[in-house]
Amino acid sequence: MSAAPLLSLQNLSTHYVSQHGSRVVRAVDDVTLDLHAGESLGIVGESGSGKTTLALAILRLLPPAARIVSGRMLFEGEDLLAKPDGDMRRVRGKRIAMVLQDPMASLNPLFSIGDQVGEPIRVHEGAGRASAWQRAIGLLKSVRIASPETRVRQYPHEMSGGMRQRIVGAIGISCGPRLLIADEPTTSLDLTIQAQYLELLRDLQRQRGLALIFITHNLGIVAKMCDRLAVMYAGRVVEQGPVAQLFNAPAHPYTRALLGSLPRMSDNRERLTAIEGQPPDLSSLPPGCAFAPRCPMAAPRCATQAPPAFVLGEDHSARCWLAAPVAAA
Amino acid sequence: MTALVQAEQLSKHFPARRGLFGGPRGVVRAVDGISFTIEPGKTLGVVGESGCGKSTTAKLVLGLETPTDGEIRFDGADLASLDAVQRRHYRKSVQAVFQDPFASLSPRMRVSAIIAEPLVTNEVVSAAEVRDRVAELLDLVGLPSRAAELFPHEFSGGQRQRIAIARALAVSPKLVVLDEPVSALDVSIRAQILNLLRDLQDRLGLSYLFIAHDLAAVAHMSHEIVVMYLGKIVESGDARTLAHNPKHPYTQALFSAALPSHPDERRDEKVLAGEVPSPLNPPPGCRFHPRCPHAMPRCGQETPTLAPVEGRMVACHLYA
Amino acid sequence: MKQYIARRVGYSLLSLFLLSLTIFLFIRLTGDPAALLVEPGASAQDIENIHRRLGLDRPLWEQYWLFVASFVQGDLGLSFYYRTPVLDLYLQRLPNSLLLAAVAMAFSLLIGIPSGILAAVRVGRMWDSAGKMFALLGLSLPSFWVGLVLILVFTVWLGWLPSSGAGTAAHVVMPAFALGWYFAAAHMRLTRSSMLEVLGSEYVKLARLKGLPEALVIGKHAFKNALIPVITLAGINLVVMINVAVVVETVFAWPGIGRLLYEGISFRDFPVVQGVVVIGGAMIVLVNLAVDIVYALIDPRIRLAR
Amino acid sequence: MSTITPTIAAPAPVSLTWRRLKDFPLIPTLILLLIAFVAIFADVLAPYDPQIGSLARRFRPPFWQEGGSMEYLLGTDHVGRDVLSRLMYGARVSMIVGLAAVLVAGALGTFLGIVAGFLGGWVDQVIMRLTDTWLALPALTFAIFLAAIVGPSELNIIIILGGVYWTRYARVIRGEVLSLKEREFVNLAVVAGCSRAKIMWRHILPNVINSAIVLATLMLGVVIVTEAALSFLGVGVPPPKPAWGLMLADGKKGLMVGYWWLTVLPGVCIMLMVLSANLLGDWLRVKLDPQLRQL
Repeated sequence: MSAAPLLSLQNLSTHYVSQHGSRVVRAVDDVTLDLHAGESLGIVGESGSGKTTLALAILRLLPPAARIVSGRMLFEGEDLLAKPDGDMRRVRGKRIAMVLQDPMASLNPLFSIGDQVGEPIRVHEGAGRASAWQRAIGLLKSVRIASPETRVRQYPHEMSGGMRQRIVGAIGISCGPRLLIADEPTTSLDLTIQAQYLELLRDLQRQRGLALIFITHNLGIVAKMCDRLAVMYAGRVVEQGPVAQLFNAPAHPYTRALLGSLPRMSDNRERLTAIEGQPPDLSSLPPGCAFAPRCPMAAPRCATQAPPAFVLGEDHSARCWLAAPVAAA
Repeated sequence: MTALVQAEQLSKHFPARRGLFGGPRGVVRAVDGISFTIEPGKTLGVVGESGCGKSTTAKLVLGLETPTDGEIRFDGADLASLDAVQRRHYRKSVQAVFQDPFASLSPRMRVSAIIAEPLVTNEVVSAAEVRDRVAELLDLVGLPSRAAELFPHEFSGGQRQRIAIARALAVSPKLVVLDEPVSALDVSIRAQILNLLRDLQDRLGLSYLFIAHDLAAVAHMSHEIVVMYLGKIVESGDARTLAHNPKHPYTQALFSAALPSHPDERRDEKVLAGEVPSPLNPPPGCRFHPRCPHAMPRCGQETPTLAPVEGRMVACHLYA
Repeated sequence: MKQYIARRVGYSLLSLFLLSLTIFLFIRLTGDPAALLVEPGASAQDIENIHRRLGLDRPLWEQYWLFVASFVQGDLGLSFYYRTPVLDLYLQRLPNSLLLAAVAMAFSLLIGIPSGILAAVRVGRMWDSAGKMFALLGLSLPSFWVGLVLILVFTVWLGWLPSSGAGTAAHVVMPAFALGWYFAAAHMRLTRSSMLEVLGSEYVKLARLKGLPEALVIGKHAFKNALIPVITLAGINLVVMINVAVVVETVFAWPGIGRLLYEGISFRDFPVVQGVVVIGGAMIVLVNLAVDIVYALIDPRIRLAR
Repeated sequence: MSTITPTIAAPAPVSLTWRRLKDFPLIPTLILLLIAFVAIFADVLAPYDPQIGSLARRFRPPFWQEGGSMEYLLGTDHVGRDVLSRLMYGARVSMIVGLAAVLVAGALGTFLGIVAGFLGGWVDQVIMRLTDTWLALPALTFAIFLAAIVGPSELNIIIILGGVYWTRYARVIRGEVLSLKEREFVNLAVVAGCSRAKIMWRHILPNVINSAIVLATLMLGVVIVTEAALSFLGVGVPPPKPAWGLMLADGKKGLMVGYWWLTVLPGVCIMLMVLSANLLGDWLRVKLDPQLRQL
């Protein structure tokens, strides 16, 4: 890789601290990730793996109980954690945008579509009401909403779910951000509508050179949309690398098990490889590798020593003792 | 071998928006004249998008809704004309597992009471028999017997779904309706439950009516598949045949929209335009024609009927 | 929209019907209504007259019809004590009640809305705890006691304000405070909870993701949504205030409708009691209707529904 | 056959249970218990007969004020009755009326709320229209009206307050039942063959009982204030039985000449009781309300 990455997370940790300070949940633990301009990265994990917290941490919009305790976040070379709140606000929606999962609830019911789509333009670029309105019409057109001139005047309840999700997409791209984070953007959509939306996101990415982060539990979306994949388990990125490499030769047992547990259209009625046990309780993690209790290949040291990220090839690494170079093991 | 469940021209219409003043304003044709059969020991999968009527179909089979038209025959007997004894037999023969493991178990009942409820409601059994049966069922779904004394909130989603399955099996049913049984679960847990369901089917000879929006899961679990669109069946047949070579344009689009399980499977997609119309006002003729890439003039006028095409049934004018 | 309003009007008519039926049945089924409607110490002939006027010898539904028909014509009977029609008395007192309610409402909103918003925005902090305490006190202190303590402090001890009567601005201060106190707490509670709900919504999250300044997020996106239930409640409470002011008006001898009701009780003047209750109930039903319609005008979801 | 033996979450450790109790409103609960104790044993505790006074010793101030004595700790009223004794017996009236009225309202409202919400259709329409209409009547005015019709007595006041306040329960409980009804365990109970009565009893009632308890605690305060207001206006528990509201009304007579204790003391009692009930109710709501708890 030649150019500097667009976004670089270095040893980022985010913890939730309970009211009395007695319980600490390591929602995001020592995450290091790079994302280059125009690239699409999938972050996959189950519920509670910390993937949504990671996204909110990048935007510094964490809930009050959560704190970024260590690490660095560089975006276009600037340290986001060093920015004063006002500067950070000017990053949100302008340079980094985010799409939430629930299109039904993401739009304010009391304001017109045009108002809500044009709002970031007015705030970030100081555009007037009329010109923001015109830009909103253009944006609706670019997310393929028919007759945008009438739609801008309408209210969210007059739109279908698929349309609302595209409007949320239009808000995301309104100020021409460099990075778009999509948090489970299609979970509430029907299959054919999901396909429309994913196609739209891919086209927007190509046209505008957007970098995309897909937060999802669905490996299918990653297989379809992403160049690179990071697998999260219990707050840590256990494996990351190019999508094809991870699908073909997963190094971490969790990644391997996750892929094996997916039913496939072609393998009619074969038995699936299930992952035993339950996802861990984040407030009382084992001292070693968090996956060790469920891992079919766990060795004694896995229970006591947490593995560091071992580099396996260009841009491919895994946090597993099995991936350790012979000398280290 | 006779079919376990046979549905003939089944319809369910709901009145739309009933006000205090003014009667019903039109009807929603949630299910509109569908026919299907479920064979003993086999799985019938139903797929389709929201509003296609798959959940209503499940409720009709469970007797939670009464059909507006058509009939359901269970073990040869029409459900509408069962006497009290037959009705009890039917109640015991058909059980269900629903999507949300957090909502399917009464939060204030112990697991033993939850599992035993179908049993004690339908049969005269002693406390000792109940206890033994609960232990046996817990073992069957892979939970330790001490789970019986706990409350649902002490279990994770996957464990709760196991409890729901144990409860469904308490009265040794012949058919279990599975309405999205794994879609609320974490990815790593889904395979556990799907495997469990498959094992139970092999061991107990159960029939399943499997409803899901996850095509891969349906294809994986089912012997036969029915594809529904706006209350009608557009294609039905052997699961493998259908999944590998769909014929109806909607089935093709649906399977093409399904996410790949591997990046190498990325393929040229047929992305459908538009969205599913309201079932309150379905398009005339073939209900799919406004979104169909192959629509012809007659599609807007004539409703196609299911006809055999290459080893399965398809309702489409393209093959007429 | 038209259909929505038609349905609301229908519900209101139904409510009025049930209301009149309830009151009618309570009076008829708990004893001899003539005994209530006749002055203490009346002759047998007087009771006989009442019986005839109310049609007590006729079937129940005819009696009900007579009962409703006289109300619709504005005939609420004659006050024993004042010897004037109850409706006239009511209308005479109404302006005073409206004045008191309006001042109390203004006071309760001025206190309730800002403190509710502040508590929600600073949830879990000092302001929130102070607000919670204030709300709890507001809901726990009976208004008549607050009134009496106010008199004790500001009239008896300090001698600043008049303890009773109406007429000057000074007269309205203490009754309005005593009456508005409870409602300020209620409005604060509702503002806080509805603001909290809105602040947790996805669209507020999206507004923050857009990079809007916090003032705009709260002032525009959250405020308007959070205020709808508060305004709804305030509209209804204005009428409730007129009707529950009975204790406060009694404490301060404020010549409003509450005082009228108290006089009705004290002088065993049943037509007055009945009249105040009937008009109060009808007023609330109608204000509910008005609030629903205003609500429809604010909210595009209803405004644009066909 | 299934080889999987999932681990079950360990039972909550003791410390967790302790933490749950940590913000328990101890003082409000003690106050309520004290009032209840005084109410039960007023016969033994009260130094004087609350209904007999002597004009010779009227308007004595509390002991710490000039002219007061340890004989009448909290002074005497306008007919020379001992204020402390009257407050003690007044606690009895407030407790009995408050608890009984809340019980009547709670039972009636919970029952109708469950029936309306679960059965739906015309049953729901009828019950909810009635509920809405009764809710439209301001509670105090409605209670005054009823008291004017049936005449005041302790039992009548209980029935009146129960009749006025059941609507609050019906509203809230029905709303909860509507959302419970959509939960899948209700459908599964039908599939299991349970009758509607059994579903209401076994599946719905246990799930709304917490809300009913929370509501009852919060309602206790409202009912006590209303009872006091009725007494204050002279349509409550009839004299000479000592009720706090009545004492306030009597106390008004001495207010303008500065006999403050006759007004302030009964009010403080009402306030302590209502405030305690509200604090306890708020705590219970956070602990028991499933919606809040799920957060």
